[in-house]
Amino acid sequence: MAKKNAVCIIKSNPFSWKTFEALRQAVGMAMDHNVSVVFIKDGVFALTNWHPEMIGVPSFDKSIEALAMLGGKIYVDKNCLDDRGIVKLKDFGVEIFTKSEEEVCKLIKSAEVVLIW
Amino acid sequence: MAKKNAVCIIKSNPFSWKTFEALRQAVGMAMDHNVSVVFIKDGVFALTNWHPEMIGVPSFDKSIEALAMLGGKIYVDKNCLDDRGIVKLKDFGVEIFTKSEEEVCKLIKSAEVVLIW
Amino acid sequence: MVDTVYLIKKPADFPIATLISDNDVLILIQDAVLRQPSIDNWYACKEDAVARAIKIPESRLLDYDDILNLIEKANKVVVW
Amino acid sequence: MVDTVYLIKKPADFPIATLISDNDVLILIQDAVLRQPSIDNWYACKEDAVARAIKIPESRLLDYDDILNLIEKANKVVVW
Amino acid sequence: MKLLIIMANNPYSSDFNTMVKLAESSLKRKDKLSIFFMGNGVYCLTHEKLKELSEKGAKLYYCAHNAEQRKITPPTFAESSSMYGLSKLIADSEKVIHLV
Amino acid sequence: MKLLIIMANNPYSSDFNTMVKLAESSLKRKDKLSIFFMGNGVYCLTHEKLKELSEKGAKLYYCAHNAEQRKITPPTFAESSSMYGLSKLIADSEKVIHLV
Repeated sequence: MAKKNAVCIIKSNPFSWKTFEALRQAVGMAMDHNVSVVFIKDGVFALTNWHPEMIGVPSFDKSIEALAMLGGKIYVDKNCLDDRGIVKLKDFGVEIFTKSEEEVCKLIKSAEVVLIW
Repeated sequence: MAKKNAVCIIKSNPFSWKTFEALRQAVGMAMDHNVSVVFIKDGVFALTNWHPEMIGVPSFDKSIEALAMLGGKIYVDKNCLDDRGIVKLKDFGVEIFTKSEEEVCKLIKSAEVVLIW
Repeated sequence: MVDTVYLIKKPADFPIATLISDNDVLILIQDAVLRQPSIDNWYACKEDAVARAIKIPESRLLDYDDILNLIEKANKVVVW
Repeated sequence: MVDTVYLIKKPADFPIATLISDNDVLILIQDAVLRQPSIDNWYACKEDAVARAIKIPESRLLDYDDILNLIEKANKVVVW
Repeated sequence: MKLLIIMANNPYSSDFNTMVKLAESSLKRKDKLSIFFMGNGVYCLTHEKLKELSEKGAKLYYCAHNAEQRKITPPTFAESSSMYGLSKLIADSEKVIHLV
Repeated sequence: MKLLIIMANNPYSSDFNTMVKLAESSLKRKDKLSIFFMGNGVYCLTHEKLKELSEKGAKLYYCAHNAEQRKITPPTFAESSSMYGLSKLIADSEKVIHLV
């Protein structure tokens, strides 16, 4: 069994079940692999202070915490935040690293497994 | 029970099950109502000579025929055909009327029920 | 008098421009609240905007009761 | 030597431009065959193009066996 | 008013939330509400929310063909119907909200 | 090669056709093929095509949580699994095709 560098790219907005499932998948993988989750494009809305329960979607706060606890890294594309006028991220109690587009590309290039959501 | 002017707008491309379901719906409605089906945007691909069975989608040729037999009208937005370089429509054995965008708008405005696919 | 209520579901996926007249109303629902239109006669579903933490002027926000009241009074409703 | 095979599913929904290098290959599948990219190293899924009656030069078309052969030889495959 | 909602999307879509919220609000204002499930919308039939809507007075219908195709066992509080049944519902409704 | 397909979309999506065609081609070239169904992908479990793929040698797995949530009764030829099971499959695969 090989421990792999896995990158999970979340590019869709979080206002349906997709991001919830993506993070559940990332947590599962973090038990065996080096997992990086990267929020890009409308995916960055996941890190704002929105209210999933209002629109019938479950909260993924616990997945974010579990991911960090298992050593997974969470990144967000700085440009994508700026483009959407997002200046303040929600405090999940875990570290969220901002990256440039170039750094995101490097991360994807060096990964062995890339899962896009 | 009221007989209504119903317009069904098909704006999505036909390469999934959507158009098939839309036309099944239109045929059902044509038994009671004045039904116009209008293909716009990527929906106009439905009228080309494509091959649904190759990608696991059922053919809707029978629905087109049934629709015409029940007195339903089939329209296509001329601009949308031109934009996609489509010069020849498939021969379904039924009349397909081309309309300008303005005429499509008139049709929608005068309808009592509008269903967009 | 409202002629047609258009419910818009996706960002910037508006009906053909010439279709919208002064008597029509656009209501942004679901992810459509992420981008605001440049025309004047639009509203947004309050719950969908608040849930997504999208700032939209209070005067533009409608709750579901408001939306249904508008739909009832209009000639028709079209989910674009 | 192919580094990454990118499978593209939606028209013009390409990966970040700086991500694609000369050793990568883009393969258009599903509705992505409706619009052709301006870069050079791309192919299209033959069945998806033929089914949609989209004309693409024969030299650009790959059947599923070709696609799997490319994927096997590449370092990784990414469905964008 | 006599309101018809046509639901052709699955229960994990944004349309599902829109349907539920519009339905609840519609029932509160004493509308005569019908909901018709077709296409992937028949996947909603096994969702617990539907029982609630039915108990509050919504009439629920589904395309039997689509349900059979998707091997769904519909609940007894929903009525088996067809595209022709949908046509009758459209005739009897004042407004139609089409979620697809 | 050892190929893993993760299927998270419903059987009426274009992803379903892509999955079936890639799987058939993969089995013909004697790959070791696993397919993991999660999210709306578990709706594929009742599709007749799956039995065929299983009989031709594909190993089928599904997220039990997602199947239960959607009230799907999975066929016996598919194996109950979890996100952790998926993680093991990823470890054992050379290539992963993610359809969502």
